[in-house]
Amino acid sequence: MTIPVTFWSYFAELAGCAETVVTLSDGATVGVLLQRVYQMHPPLAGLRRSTLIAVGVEYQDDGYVLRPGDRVSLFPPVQGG
Amino acid sequence: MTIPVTFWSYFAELAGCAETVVTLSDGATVGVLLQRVYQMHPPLAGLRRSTLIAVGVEYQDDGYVLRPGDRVSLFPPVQGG
Amino acid sequence: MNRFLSITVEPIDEPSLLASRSASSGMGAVVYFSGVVRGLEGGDRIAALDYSCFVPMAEHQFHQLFDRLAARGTVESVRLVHRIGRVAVGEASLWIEVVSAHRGEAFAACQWVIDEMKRVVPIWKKPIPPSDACDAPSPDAVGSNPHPSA
Amino acid sequence: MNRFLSITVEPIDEPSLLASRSASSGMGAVVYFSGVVRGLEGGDRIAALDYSCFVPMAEHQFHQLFDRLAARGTVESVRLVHRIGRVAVGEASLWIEVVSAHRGEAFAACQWVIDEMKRVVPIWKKPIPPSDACDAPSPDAVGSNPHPSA
Repeated sequence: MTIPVTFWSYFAELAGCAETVVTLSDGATVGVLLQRVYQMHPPLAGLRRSTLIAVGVEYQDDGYVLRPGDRVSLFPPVQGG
Repeated sequence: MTIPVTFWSYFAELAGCAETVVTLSDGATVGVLLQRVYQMHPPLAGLRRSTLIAVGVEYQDDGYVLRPGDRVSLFPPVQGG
Repeated sequence: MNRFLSITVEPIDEPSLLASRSASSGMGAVVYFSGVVRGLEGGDRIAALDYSCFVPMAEHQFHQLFDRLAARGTVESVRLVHRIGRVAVGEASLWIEVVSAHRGEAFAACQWVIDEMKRVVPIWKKPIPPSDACDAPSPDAVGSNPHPSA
Repeated sequence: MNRFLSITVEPIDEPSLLASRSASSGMGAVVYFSGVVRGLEGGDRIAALDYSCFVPMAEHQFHQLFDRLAARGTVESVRLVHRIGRVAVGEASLWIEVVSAHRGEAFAACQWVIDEMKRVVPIWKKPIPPSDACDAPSPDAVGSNPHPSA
Protein backbone atom coordinates (compact mmCIF):
# COMPACT_ATOMS: atom_id res chain seq x y z
CA MET A 1 0.00 0.00 0.00
CA THR A 2 1.08 3.59 -0.51
CA ILE A 3 0.69 5.98 2.40
CA PRO A 4 0.91 9.74 1.91
CA VAL A 5 2.91 11.49 4.63
CA THR A 6 2.54 15.23 5.30
CA PHE A 7 5.11 17.32 7.15
CA TRP A 8 3.88 20.35 9.08
CA SER A 9 5.57 23.49 10.32
CA TYR A 10 9.38 23.38 10.17
CA PHE A 11 9.30 19.65 9.53
CA ALA A 12 8.47 20.56 5.92
CA GLU A 13 11.62 22.68 5.70
CA LEU A 14 13.75 19.94 7.27
CA ALA A 15 12.28 17.32 4.96
CA GLY A 16 12.66 19.58 1.96
CA CYS A 17 9.05 18.94 0.96
CA ALA A 18 5.58 19.20 2.46
CA GLU A 19 4.45 15.73 1.41
CA THR A 20 5.93 12.42 0.39
CA VAL A 21 4.55 8.97 -0.33
CA VAL A 22 5.83 5.79 1.30
CA THR A 23 5.20 2.31 -0.11
CA LEU A 24 4.78 -0.32 2.60
CA SER A 25 3.71 -3.93 2.82
CA ASP A 26 0.26 -4.63 4.26
CA GLY A 27 0.15 -4.65 8.06
CA ALA A 28 3.03 -2.22 8.43
CA THR A 29 2.95 -0.05 11.55
CA VAL A 30 3.59 3.65 11.97
CA GLY A 31 6.96 2.63 13.44
CA VAL A 32 7.93 0.94 10.17
CA LEU A 33 6.75 3.99 8.22
CA LEU A 34 8.86 6.27 10.43
CA GLN A 35 12.00 4.20 9.72
CA ARG A 36 11.38 4.66 6.00
CA VAL A 37 10.70 8.38 6.38
CA TYR A 38 13.93 8.85 8.36
CA GLN A 39 15.92 7.03 5.65
CA MET A 40 14.43 9.38 3.05
CA HIS A 41 14.71 12.55 5.20
CA PRO A 42 17.56 12.12 7.71
CA PRO A 43 17.23 15.61 9.30
CA LEU A 44 13.91 14.52 10.80
CA ALA A 45 15.39 11.49 12.57
CA GLY A 46 17.05 13.62 15.25
CA LEU A 47 13.66 15.04 16.26
CA ARG A 48 11.98 11.68 16.69
CA ARG A 49 11.45 12.06 20.44
CA SER A 50 9.46 15.26 20.05
CA THR A 51 7.65 14.25 16.86
CA LEU A 52 3.86 14.06 17.00
CA ILE A 53 2.13 11.57 14.72
CA ALA A 54 -1.40 11.69 13.41
CA VAL A 55 -3.28 9.29 11.16
CA GLY A 56 -6.09 11.27 9.59
CA VAL A 57 -7.12 13.69 12.34
CA GLU A 58 -6.31 11.50 15.35
CA TYR A 59 -3.06 11.12 17.24
CA GLN A 60 -1.49 7.66 16.99
CA ASP A 61 1.74 6.07 18.14
CA ASP A 62 4.36 3.78 16.60
CA GLY A 63 2.29 0.66 17.12
CA TYR A 64 -0.67 1.76 15.01
CA VAL A 65 -1.23 -0.66 12.11
CA LEU A 66 -1.65 1.28 8.88
CA ARG A 67 -4.45 0.54 6.42
CA PRO A 68 -4.81 1.46 2.76
CA GLY A 69 -6.29 4.97 2.57
CA ASP A 70 -4.59 6.19 5.75
CA ARG A 71 -2.86 9.55 5.62
CA VAL A 72 -0.05 10.23 8.08
CA SER A 73 1.01 13.62 9.42
CA LEU A 74 4.27 14.30 11.23
CA PHE A 75 4.86 17.51 13.11
CA PRO A 76 6.72 19.20 15.96
CA PRO A 77 5.11 20.14 19.29
CA VAL A 78 2.09 22.36 18.74
CA GLN A 79 2.12 26.06 19.64
CA GLY A 80 -1.40 27.44 19.43
CA GLY A 81 -2.50 30.51 21.31
CA MET B 1 -16.50 62.84 72.50
CA THR B 2 -19.42 61.98 70.22
CA ILE B 3 -18.87 59.34 67.59
CA PRO B 4 -21.30 58.88 64.69
CA VAL B 5 -22.06 55.25 63.91
CA THR B 6 -23.47 54.19 60.53
CA PHE B 7 -25.25 50.88 59.93
CA TRP B 8 -25.05 49.37 56.46
CA SER B 9 -27.18 46.83 54.60
CA TYR B 10 -29.67 44.95 56.82
CA PHE B 11 -27.95 46.24 59.94
CA ALA B 12 -29.86 49.50 59.33
CA GLU B 13 -33.16 47.58 59.35
CA LEU B 14 -32.20 45.69 62.51
CA ALA B 15 -31.09 48.90 64.23
CA GLY B 16 -34.17 50.74 63.05
CA CYS B 17 -32.04 53.60 61.75
CA ALA B 18 -29.12 54.17 59.40
CA GLU B 19 -27.08 56.30 61.79
CA THR B 20 -26.81 56.98 65.49
CA VAL B 21 -24.45 58.96 67.68
CA VAL B 22 -22.67 57.56 70.73
CA THR B 23 -21.15 59.73 73.45
CA LEU B 24 -17.99 58.23 74.95
CA SER B 25 -15.23 59.31 77.29
CA ASP B 26 -11.86 60.06 75.74
CA GLY B 27 -9.72 57.00 75.11
CA ALA B 28 -12.69 54.69 74.63
CA THR B 29 -12.13 51.76 72.30
CA VAL B 30 -14.30 50.34 69.54
CA GLY B 31 -15.14 47.55 71.99
CA VAL B 32 -16.64 50.06 74.42
CA LEU B 33 -18.55 51.69 71.60
CA LEU B 34 -19.96 48.32 70.55
CA GLN B 35 -21.26 47.64 74.06
CA ARG B 36 -23.12 50.95 73.95
CA VAL B 37 -24.47 50.28 70.46
CA TYR B 38 -25.73 46.86 71.54
CA GLN B 39 -27.52 48.39 74.55
CA MET B 40 -29.23 50.87 72.23
CA HIS B 41 -29.94 48.35 69.44
CA PRO B 42 -30.20 44.84 70.94
CA PRO B 43 -31.01 43.03 67.66
CA LEU B 44 -27.46 43.75 66.47
CA ALA B 45 -25.84 42.08 69.47
CA GLY B 46 -26.60 38.59 68.22
CA LEU B 47 -24.63 39.27 65.03
CA ARG B 48 -21.50 40.45 66.79
CA ARG B 49 -19.34 37.55 65.58
CA SER B 50 -20.00 38.31 61.92
CA THR B 51 -20.00 42.11 62.26
CA LEU B 52 -17.40 44.04 60.32
CA ILE B 53 -16.16 47.32 61.79
CA ALA B 54 -14.65 50.25 59.94
CA VAL B 55 -13.37 53.56 61.27
CA GLY B 56 -13.46 55.96 58.35
CA VAL B 57 -12.63 53.78 55.34
CA GLU B 58 -10.33 51.29 57.10
CA TYR B 59 -11.20 48.07 58.89
CA GLN B 60 -10.49 48.12 62.63
CA ASP B 61 -11.07 45.76 65.53
CA ASP B 62 -12.38 46.06 69.09
CA GLY B 63 -9.07 47.35 70.44
CA TYR B 64 -8.90 50.46 68.25
CA VAL B 65 -8.81 53.62 70.40
CA LEU B 66 -11.32 56.14 69.11
CA ARG B 67 -10.45 59.78 68.57
CA PRO B 68 -12.70 62.80 68.20
CA GLY B 69 -13.75 63.08 64.57
CA ASP B 70 -13.74 59.31 63.96
CA ARG B 71 -16.77 57.87 62.19
CA VAL B 72 -17.61 54.22 62.74
CA SER B 73 -19.40 51.88 60.35
CA LEU B 74 -20.90 48.54 61.30
CA PHE B 75 -22.00 46.07 58.67
CA PRO B 76 -22.57 42.40 57.85
CA PRO B 77 -20.23 40.31 55.65
CA VAL B 78 -19.79 41.92 52.25
CA GLN B 79 -21.30 40.45 49.08
CA GLY B 80 -19.89 42.24 46.06
CA GLY B 81 -19.80 40.66 42.64
CA MET C 1 0.13 49.89 36.62
CA ASN C 2 -2.81 51.39 34.76
CA ARG C 3 -5.99 51.27 36.83
CA PHE C 4 -9.59 52.25 36.28
CA LEU C 5 -12.37 51.92 38.83
CA SER C 6 -16.01 52.77 38.47
CA ILE C 7 -18.77 52.13 41.01
CA THR C 8 -21.86 53.20 39.16
CA VAL C 9 -25.63 52.91 38.89
CA GLU C 10 -25.35 52.90 35.09
CA PRO C 11 -25.49 49.64 33.13
CA ILE C 12 -22.03 48.23 32.38
CA ASP C 13 -21.16 49.13 28.79
CA GLU C 14 -18.87 46.31 27.68
CA PRO C 15 -18.44 47.49 24.08
CA SER C 16 -17.30 50.90 25.26
CA LEU C 17 -14.94 49.33 27.83
CA LEU C 18 -13.56 47.11 25.09
CA ALA C 19 -12.99 50.08 22.80
CA SER C 20 -11.01 51.91 25.47
CA ARG C 21 -8.64 49.05 26.21
CA SER C 22 -4.95 49.80 25.97
CA ALA C 23 -2.04 47.43 26.17
CA SER C 24 1.62 47.86 25.38
CA SER C 25 3.45 45.59 22.94
CA GLY C 26 4.82 43.44 25.75
CA MET C 27 1.38 42.31 26.83
CA GLY C 28 0.19 38.90 25.68
CA ALA C 29 -2.86 38.18 27.78
CA VAL C 30 -6.15 39.89 28.47
CA VAL C 31 -8.56 38.18 30.88
CA TYR C 32 -12.04 39.56 31.43
CA PHE C 33 -14.69 38.48 33.85
CA SER C 34 -18.29 39.50 33.68
CA GLY C 35 -20.52 38.64 36.63
CA VAL C 36 -24.18 38.41 35.71
CA VAL C 37 -27.22 38.37 38.02
CA ARG C 38 -28.75 34.88 38.01
CA GLY C 39 -32.48 34.16 38.04
CA LEU C 40 -32.20 32.13 41.23
CA GLU C 41 -30.76 33.38 44.51
CA GLY C 42 -30.59 30.88 47.36
CA GLY C 43 -33.11 28.69 45.55
CA ASP C 44 -35.70 31.47 45.09
CA ARG C 45 -36.63 33.00 41.77
CA ILE C 46 -35.74 36.69 41.72
CA ALA C 47 -36.22 39.61 39.34
CA ALA C 48 -33.16 41.58 40.32
CA LEU C 49 -30.53 42.20 42.95
CA ASP C 50 -30.38 45.52 44.70
CA TYR C 51 -26.74 46.35 45.43
CA SER C 52 -25.95 48.85 48.17
CA CYS C 53 -22.47 50.21 48.73
CA PHE C 54 -20.50 52.28 51.22
CA VAL C 55 -18.90 54.07 48.29
CA PRO C 56 -15.90 55.95 49.78
CA MET C 57 -14.77 52.86 51.67
CA ALA C 58 -15.40 50.60 48.67
CA GLU C 59 -13.24 52.85 46.49
CA HIS C 60 -10.51 52.94 49.13
CA GLN C 61 -10.57 49.16 49.57
CA PHE C 62 -10.50 48.55 45.80
CA HIS C 63 -7.51 50.86 45.47
CA GLN C 64 -5.73 49.04 48.27
CA LEU C 65 -6.26 45.80 46.33
CA PHE C 66 -4.94 47.46 43.18
CA ASP C 67 -1.89 48.69 45.14
CA ARG C 68 -1.15 45.12 46.17
CA LEU C 69 -1.58 43.98 42.57
CA ALA C 70 0.75 46.72 41.34
CA ALA C 71 3.35 45.61 43.89
CA ARG C 72 3.53 42.21 42.22
CA GLY C 73 4.83 43.93 39.10
CA THR C 74 3.25 41.50 36.64
CA VAL C 75 0.02 43.27 35.77
CA GLU C 76 0.06 46.21 33.33
CA SER C 77 -3.57 47.19 33.68
CA VAL C 78 -6.60 46.44 35.79
CA ARG C 79 -10.02 47.91 35.09
CA LEU C 80 -13.04 47.21 37.25
CA VAL C 81 -16.65 48.33 37.09
CA HIS C 82 -19.14 47.40 39.80
CA ARG C 83 -22.72 48.34 39.22
CA ILE C 84 -24.86 49.27 42.24
CA GLY C 85 -28.55 49.91 42.71
CA ARG C 86 -31.01 47.58 41.07
CA VAL C 87 -29.52 45.12 38.56
CA ALA C 88 -31.97 42.90 36.69
CA VAL C 89 -31.48 39.19 36.09
CA GLY C 90 -29.29 38.71 33.03
CA GLU C 91 -27.49 42.02 33.48
CA ALA C 92 -23.88 42.35 34.57
CA SER C 93 -23.15 43.61 38.08
CA LEU C 94 -19.36 43.28 37.77
CA TRP C 95 -16.81 43.58 34.99
CA ILE C 96 -13.07 43.13 35.44
CA GLU C 97 -10.27 43.18 32.91
CA VAL C 98 -6.65 42.34 33.63
CA VAL C 99 -3.85 42.84 31.11
CA SER C 100 -0.58 41.05 31.67
CA ALA C 101 2.38 39.66 29.74
CA HIS C 102 1.39 36.06 30.34
CA ARG C 103 -1.94 34.36 30.78
CA GLY C 104 -1.14 32.61 34.06
CA GLU C 105 -0.62 35.95 35.79
CA ALA C 106 -3.71 37.48 34.18
CA PHE C 107 -6.01 34.62 35.22
CA ALA C 108 -4.56 34.55 38.73
CA ALA C 109 -4.82 38.32 39.20
CA CYS C 110 -8.39 38.49 37.93
CA GLN C 111 -9.51 35.73 40.29
CA TRP C 112 -7.54 37.24 43.17
CA VAL C 113 -9.26 40.61 42.75
CA ILE C 114 -12.69 38.94 42.83
CA ASP C 115 -11.83 36.82 45.87
CA GLU C 116 -10.46 39.81 47.79
CA MET C 117 -13.37 42.02 46.75
CA LYS C 118 -15.75 39.47 48.25
CA ARG C 119 -13.78 39.65 51.48
CA VAL C 120 -13.22 43.38 52.00
CA VAL C 121 -15.18 45.68 49.68
CA PRO C 122 -18.35 46.98 51.39
CA ILE C 123 -21.02 46.08 48.86
CA TRP C 124 -24.17 44.14 49.73
CA LYS C 125 -26.97 42.66 47.69
CA LYS C 126 -30.64 42.22 48.43
CA PRO C 127 -32.80 39.90 46.32
CA ILE C 128 -35.84 41.52 44.71
CA PRO C 129 -38.64 38.98 44.19
CA PRO C 130 -40.48 38.99 40.83
CA SER C 131 -43.61 40.66 42.25
CA ASP C 132 -41.60 43.62 43.49
CA ALA C 133 -39.88 44.15 40.20
CA CYS C 134 -40.08 47.60 38.68
CA ASP C 135 -37.77 49.69 36.57
CA ALA C 136 -37.19 52.42 39.14
CA PRO C 137 -34.10 52.16 41.31
CA SER C 138 -34.92 51.38 44.91
CA PRO C 139 -34.75 54.47 47.13
CA ASP C 140 -32.36 53.03 49.67
CA ALA C 141 -29.91 51.44 47.28
CA VAL C 142 -27.28 54.08 46.97
CA GLY C 143 -26.01 56.88 49.06
CA SER C 144 -29.06 57.35 51.27
CA ASN C 145 -27.06 56.24 54.25
CA PRO C 146 -25.14 59.20 55.59
CA HIS C 147 -21.57 58.13 55.13
CA PRO C 148 -18.17 59.66 55.90
CA SER C 149 -17.30 62.30 53.36
CA ALA C 150 -13.81 60.69 53.16
CA MET D 1 -23.55 22.98 25.53
CA ASN D 2 -23.47 25.79 23.00
CA ARG D 3 -20.22 25.82 21.01
CA PHE D 4 -18.73 28.02 18.36
CA LEU D 5 -15.37 27.46 16.70
CA SER D 6 -13.66 29.56 14.09
CA ILE D 7 -10.15 29.08 12.70
CA THR D 8 -9.76 32.06 10.46
CA VAL D 9 -7.32 34.37 8.68
CA GLU D 10 -9.56 37.34 9.47
CA PRO D 11 -8.80 39.64 12.41
CA ILE D 12 -10.68 38.66 15.56
CA ASP D 13 -13.67 40.96 15.88
CA GLU D 14 -14.28 41.19 19.63
CA PRO D 15 -17.15 43.70 19.48
CA SER D 16 -19.04 41.46 17.11
CA LEU D 17 -18.34 38.39 19.24
CA LEU D 18 -19.55 40.31 22.28
CA ALA D 19 -22.74 41.32 20.54
CA SER D 20 -23.54 37.72 19.65
CA ARG D 21 -23.14 36.37 23.17
CA SER D 22 -26.04 34.45 24.60
CA ALA D 23 -26.53 33.19 28.13
CA SER D 24 -29.57 31.78 29.90
CA SER D 25 -30.83 33.26 33.16
CA GLY D 26 -29.05 30.62 35.21
CA MET D 27 -25.63 31.80 34.09
CA GLY D 28 -23.68 34.02 36.43
CA ALA D 29 -20.17 34.06 35.02
CA VAL D 30 -18.59 34.93 31.70
CA VAL D 31 -14.82 34.57 31.41
CA TYR D 32 -13.01 35.71 28.28
CA PHE D 33 -9.41 35.35 27.32
CA SER D 34 -7.73 37.23 24.55
CA GLY D 35 -4.22 36.17 23.56
CA VAL D 36 -2.24 38.94 21.92
CA VAL D 37 1.01 38.69 19.94
CA ARG D 38 3.85 40.18 21.99
CA GLY D 39 6.66 42.31 20.57
CA LEU D 40 9.32 39.92 21.85
CA GLU D 41 9.52 36.23 21.06
CA GLY D 42 12.29 34.29 22.75
CA GLY D 43 14.11 37.56 23.48
CA ASP D 44 14.04 38.79 19.87
CA ARG D 45 12.00 41.71 18.64
CA ILE D 46 9.43 40.58 16.11
CA ALA D 47 6.87 42.26 13.86
CA ALA D 48 4.39 39.41 13.71
CA LEU D 49 3.80 35.72 14.20
CA ASP D 50 2.89 33.57 11.27
CA TYR D 51 0.51 30.85 12.42
CA SER D 52 0.16 27.69 10.35
CA CYS D 53 -2.50 25.10 11.02
CA PHE D 54 -3.51 21.60 9.98
CA VAL D 55 -7.09 22.80 9.84
CA PRO D 56 -9.22 19.62 9.69
CA MET D 57 -7.27 18.04 12.53
CA ALA D 58 -7.33 21.28 14.55
CA GLU D 59 -11.10 21.47 14.21
CA HIS D 60 -11.45 17.82 15.18
CA GLN D 61 -9.18 18.21 18.21
CA PHE D 62 -10.96 21.39 19.36
CA HIS D 63 -14.30 19.62 19.13
CA GLN D 64 -12.94 16.70 21.14
CA LEU D 65 -11.94 19.19 23.83
CA PHE D 66 -15.41 20.75 23.69
CA ASP D 67 -16.94 17.27 24.01
CA ARG D 68 -14.95 16.71 27.18
CA LEU D 69 -16.04 20.10 28.49
CA ALA D 70 -19.68 19.33 27.71
CA ALA D 71 -19.38 16.05 29.61
CA ARG D 72 -18.59 17.99 32.79
CA GLY D 73 -22.05 19.53 32.56
CA THR D 74 -21.06 22.85 34.14
CA VAL D 75 -20.42 24.98 31.06
CA GLU D 76 -23.33 26.41 29.08
CA SER D 77 -21.34 27.89 26.23
CA VAL D 78 -17.83 27.91 24.84
CA ARG D 79 -16.79 30.06 21.90
CA LEU D 80 -13.29 30.03 20.48
CA VAL D 81 -11.65 31.90 17.62
CA HIS D 82 -8.06 31.18 16.58
CA ARG D 83 -6.57 33.41 13.98
CA ILE D 84 -4.03 31.90 11.57
CA GLY D 85 -1.74 33.40 8.97
CA ARG D 86 0.21 36.51 9.81
CA VAL D 87 -0.82 38.21 13.06
CA ALA D 88 0.93 41.50 13.85
CA VAL D 89 2.27 42.44 17.28
CA GLY D 90 -0.58 43.84 19.38
CA GLU D 91 -3.25 41.88 17.53
CA ALA D 92 -5.15 38.97 19.05
CA SER D 93 -4.39 35.46 17.83
CA LEU D 94 -6.82 33.74 20.19
CA TRP D 95 -10.15 34.60 21.79
CA ILE D 96 -12.08 32.31 24.12
CA GLU D 97 -15.29 32.88 26.01
CA VAL D 98 -16.78 30.50 28.56
CA VAL D 99 -20.22 30.97 30.10
CA SER D 100 -21.06 29.09 33.26
CA ALA D 101 -23.30 29.36 36.32
CA HIS D 102 -20.38 30.07 38.66
CA ARG D 103 -17.08 31.83 38.19
CA GLY D 104 -14.89 29.02 39.49
CA GLU D 105 -16.08 26.70 36.74
CA ALA D 106 -15.78 29.40 34.08
CA PHE D 107 -12.19 30.31 35.00
CA ALA D 108 -11.18 26.66 35.27
CA ALA D 109 -12.78 25.70 31.96
CA CYS D 110 -11.26 28.62 30.09
CA GLN D 111 -7.77 27.82 31.35
CA TRP D 112 -8.27 24.10 30.71
CA VAL D 113 -9.19 24.74 27.06
CA ILE D 114 -6.04 26.84 26.56
CA ASP D 115 -3.81 24.29 28.28
CA GLU D 116 -5.24 21.40 26.27
CA MET D 117 -5.10 23.39 23.03
CA LYS D 118 -1.39 23.93 23.58
CA ARG D 119 -0.99 20.18 23.98
CA VAL D 120 -3.05 18.74 21.14
CA VAL D 121 -4.28 21.27 18.56
CA PRO D 122 -1.98 21.32 15.50
CA ILE D 123 -1.18 25.01 15.18
CA TRP D 124 2.36 26.36 14.94
CA LYS D 125 3.85 29.82 14.99
CA LYS D 126 6.85 31.28 13.22
CA PRO D 127 8.32 34.62 14.31
CA ILE D 128 8.54 37.29 11.59
CA PRO D 129 11.41 39.70 12.26
CA PRO D 130 10.76 43.43 11.81
CA SER D 131 12.66 43.66 8.51
CA ASP D 132 10.46 40.99 6.95
CA ALA D 133 7.27 42.69 8.00
CA CYS D 134 4.78 43.43 5.31
CA ASP D 135 1.01 43.53 5.17
CA ALA D 136 0.58 40.62 2.81
CA PRO D 137 -0.09 37.20 4.33
CA SER D 138 2.84 34.89 3.95
CA PRO D 139 2.36 32.39 1.13
CA ASP D 140 2.99 29.29 3.21
CA ALA D 141 0.93 30.19 6.23
CA VAL D 142 -2.31 28.48 5.51
CA GLY D 143 -3.42 25.53 3.51
CA SER D 144 -0.45 25.33 1.18
CA ASN D 145 0.47 22.01 2.74
CA PRO D 146 -1.60 19.35 1.04
CA HIS D 147 -3.57 17.94 3.91
CA PRO D 148 -6.04 15.11 4.31
CA SER D 149 -9.50 16.11 3.20
CA ALA D 150 -10.64 14.67 6.54
